[in-house]
Amino acid sequence: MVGEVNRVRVSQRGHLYFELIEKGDDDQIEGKLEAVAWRTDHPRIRQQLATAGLEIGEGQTIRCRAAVDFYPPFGRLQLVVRAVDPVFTAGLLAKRRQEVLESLVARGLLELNRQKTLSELSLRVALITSDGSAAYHDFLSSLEESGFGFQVYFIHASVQGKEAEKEVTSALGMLSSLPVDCAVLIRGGGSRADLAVFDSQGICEAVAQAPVPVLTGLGHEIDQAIADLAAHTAFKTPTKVAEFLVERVASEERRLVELRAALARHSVGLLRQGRESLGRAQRGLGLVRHRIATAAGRLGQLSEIVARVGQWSAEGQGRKLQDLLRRLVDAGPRNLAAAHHESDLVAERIAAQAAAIVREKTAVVDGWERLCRQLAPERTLERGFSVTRDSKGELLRHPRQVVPGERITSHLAGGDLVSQVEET
Amino acid sequence: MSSKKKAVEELRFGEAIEQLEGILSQVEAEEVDIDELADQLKVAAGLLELCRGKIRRAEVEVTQIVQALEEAEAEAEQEEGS
Amino acid sequence: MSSKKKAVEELRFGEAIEQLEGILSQVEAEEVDIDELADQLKVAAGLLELCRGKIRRAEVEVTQIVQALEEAEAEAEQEEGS
Amino acid sequence: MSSKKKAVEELRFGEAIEQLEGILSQVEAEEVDIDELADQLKVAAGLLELCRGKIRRAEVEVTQIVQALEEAEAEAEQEEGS
Amino acid sequence: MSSKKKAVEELRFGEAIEQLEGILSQVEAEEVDIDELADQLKVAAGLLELCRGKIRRAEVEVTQIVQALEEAEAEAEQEEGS
Amino acid sequence: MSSKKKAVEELRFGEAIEQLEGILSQVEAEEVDIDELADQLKVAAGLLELCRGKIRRAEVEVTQIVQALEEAEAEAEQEEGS
Amino acid sequence: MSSKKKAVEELRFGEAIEQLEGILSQVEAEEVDIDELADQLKVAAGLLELCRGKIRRAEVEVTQIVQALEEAEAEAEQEEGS
Repeated sequence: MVGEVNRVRVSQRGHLYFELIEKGDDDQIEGKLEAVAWRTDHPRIRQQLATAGLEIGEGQTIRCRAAVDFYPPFGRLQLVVRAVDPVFTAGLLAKRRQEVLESLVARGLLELNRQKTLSELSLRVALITSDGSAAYHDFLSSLEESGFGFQVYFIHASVQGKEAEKEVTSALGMLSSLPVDCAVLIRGGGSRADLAVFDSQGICEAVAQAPVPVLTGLGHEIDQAIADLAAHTAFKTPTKVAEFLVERVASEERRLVELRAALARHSVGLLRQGRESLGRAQRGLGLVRHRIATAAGRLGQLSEIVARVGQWSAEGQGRKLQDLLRRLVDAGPRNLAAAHHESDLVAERIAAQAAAIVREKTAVVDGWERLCRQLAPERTLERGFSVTRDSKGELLRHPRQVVPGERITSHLAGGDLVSQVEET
Repeated sequence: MSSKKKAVEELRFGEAIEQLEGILSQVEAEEVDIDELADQLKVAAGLLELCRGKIRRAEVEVTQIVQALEEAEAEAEQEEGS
Repeated sequence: MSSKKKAVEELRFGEAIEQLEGILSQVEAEEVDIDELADQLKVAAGLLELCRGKIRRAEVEVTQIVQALEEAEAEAEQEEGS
Repeated sequence: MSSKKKAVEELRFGEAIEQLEGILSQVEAEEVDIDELADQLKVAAGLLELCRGKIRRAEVEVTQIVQALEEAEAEAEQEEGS
Repeated sequence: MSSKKKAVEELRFGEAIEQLEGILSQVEAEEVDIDELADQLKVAAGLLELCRGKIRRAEVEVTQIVQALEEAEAEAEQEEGS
Repeated sequence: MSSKKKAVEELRFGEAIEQLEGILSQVEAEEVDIDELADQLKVAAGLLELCRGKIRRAEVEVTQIVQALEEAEAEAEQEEGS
Repeated sequence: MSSKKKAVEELRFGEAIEQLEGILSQVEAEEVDIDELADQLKVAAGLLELCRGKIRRAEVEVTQIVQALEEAEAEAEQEEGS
């Protein structure tokens, strides 16, 4: 037999009573059969399902082995379930889960809520869970411990059982009218079968389309429900959600502390820097004194130079003058001496030459005189020559000049000698 | 910082933090003149106070909205039951 | 230095420091004649006094604000601890 | 030296020093006639006196200002320290 | 030597020295006629006397100026030292 | 020798020496007849006398000038030394 | 020999010597008759006498002038030396 489980109840004696129904397209029940798992079978069936993480829950479709039993006191027919096939149900559930997931992905809903910005300071929280549940208490006490000013808008919703899907969906639908920063969907834990609710199309769509970020804490360790995937952030437990929110605020508070400290530090730093600038400026102004001292020093140097240079210049010119004077004193007399020398020399040479001329001319005249003396006829006569003249006194050069008997006179050195010509 | 300044009381926490960080970065970058330092710090102090107030205004305050839901449920059951 | 000089009293701290440093660098570079040295020094002294006053005032205010902030924080921590 | 000579009293310290050095370099290079030596030295002496006066005045003024500055600083430090 | 002779008294030191050297070089080269030697020497002596006088006057003046300078300096140092 | 003879008394020393040397060269070249020798010698003697006179006069003057110069120098040195 | 004979007394020393040379060269060439020889020699003797007289006079004068010159020189030297 295959059918959907409905109206599950456990009797005081431990029998499990439920209806096995078949629904039409519009969720209308078309067939219904009472079913029971006797006390003797119930724990085993439960355990078998539990191995697959399942349990007989409302809305669950199961395949079971059963006997039809007629119960005469009520006059009704009932199925006596001996065993339930866990594989069938698990597969069915997995198939449904897959369908929902694909539909969400196809419509782009899976990322929709994650894209919402979770305010840095999420103090206004919409809490969706079962009133008075452990989850409710754990969450609120965690927030309270923090001491932060959380404001929680609580919306009750069954998180298991047949009303769960409807109530949670409805609660999520109320978010748009609330002034909250985020919504928290939590569950205190429970069977894995109960978790299937959070795979339902209705809840998942509502989570995805919620106007604020939805944080989930569905109380399971291993699997994630599709609602977790569609949520902004998924946590394992309600306490974790609370801790997350508290930590966010705490981190903002720390940030504030840091900001304050940084502001104080840098302000003080700015002031210190300003002071340092001033100190530097002040010290720098001490330079002015140095400048003046330098200028005074330079002036002193210049003053010394003025003194030295003036005197030195006058002395230099004086020395130059002295030099000129010396040269003048030397040159004047030297000129005179030269003139003296020149005139003396001329005088001497003229005198000497004149004397020489006199001497030379005397010699010339002496020579001539000697020559004249040598040429004088007397000298010839002295050597034995004589000059003979005729009676008339004519100089005899030829014997024919005279006739014999003529008286001739010979002029000798010692005197005249008169002779008679005998023949010619 | 938003170009159009809001009154400090109107600021959201995030905006206030943003303004605070703006002031800090100016102070850090030494863009604030000594003359304005105290004024800027005063503004920062106001913003810090605002933020702190926002964080701890009260202890957890729970507003029940379940009633509306239950009423709606009861109605639905009645309808069902009828 | 701004081309249009403001009265010293109107100067902001940063401007005053800038003018001071301008004077200093001129004095250091020996661009200031001995004749003007004293005058420049007077201006510098005025600027120094102005800046000193500004810093003193800013210090008082900043110290107060910082103290108030620290007290507020300490208070908050005490509340938390209680 | 400027082409248009100013009266000695109008000279700035730097200009006076420049003229002094000009005179000295001429005298050192023996470019100054002995006739003008004394006159040039008189001018030089006048310039020296002028500069000395300027330095004296500057020293007095600067000392006063620097002293005032140091006192103000010491005061400020005392205030800070108290 | 200048083409247009000035009276000796009008000569500047440098010009006088120049004339002196001109005479001297002629005398040294024995280019001066004995007739003119004495006259030239007289002129030279006059120039020498002129120059000597100029130097003497310059020396006196320079000494006075230098003395005045040293006194002024000593005074300044004393003031500084006091 | 100048083409136009001056009276001996008008001759300058240099000209006289020149004439003397002319006579000397003639005498040395034995261009002078014994008849004129004495006359030439007389002329030479006159010229020499002229030159000697010039030298004597110059000597007196130069000596005086030199003496005056040396005295002035000694005086100057004494002044300097004193 | 000059074409127009001068009187012996008018002859200059050089001319007299010239005539002498003429006479002697004729005599030496033995172109002169013994009768003329004596005459010519007489002429020569006359010329010789003339020359000697000229020489004597010149000697006397030269000696006097030279003496006078030397005396003048010595005098000058003495003056100089004194």
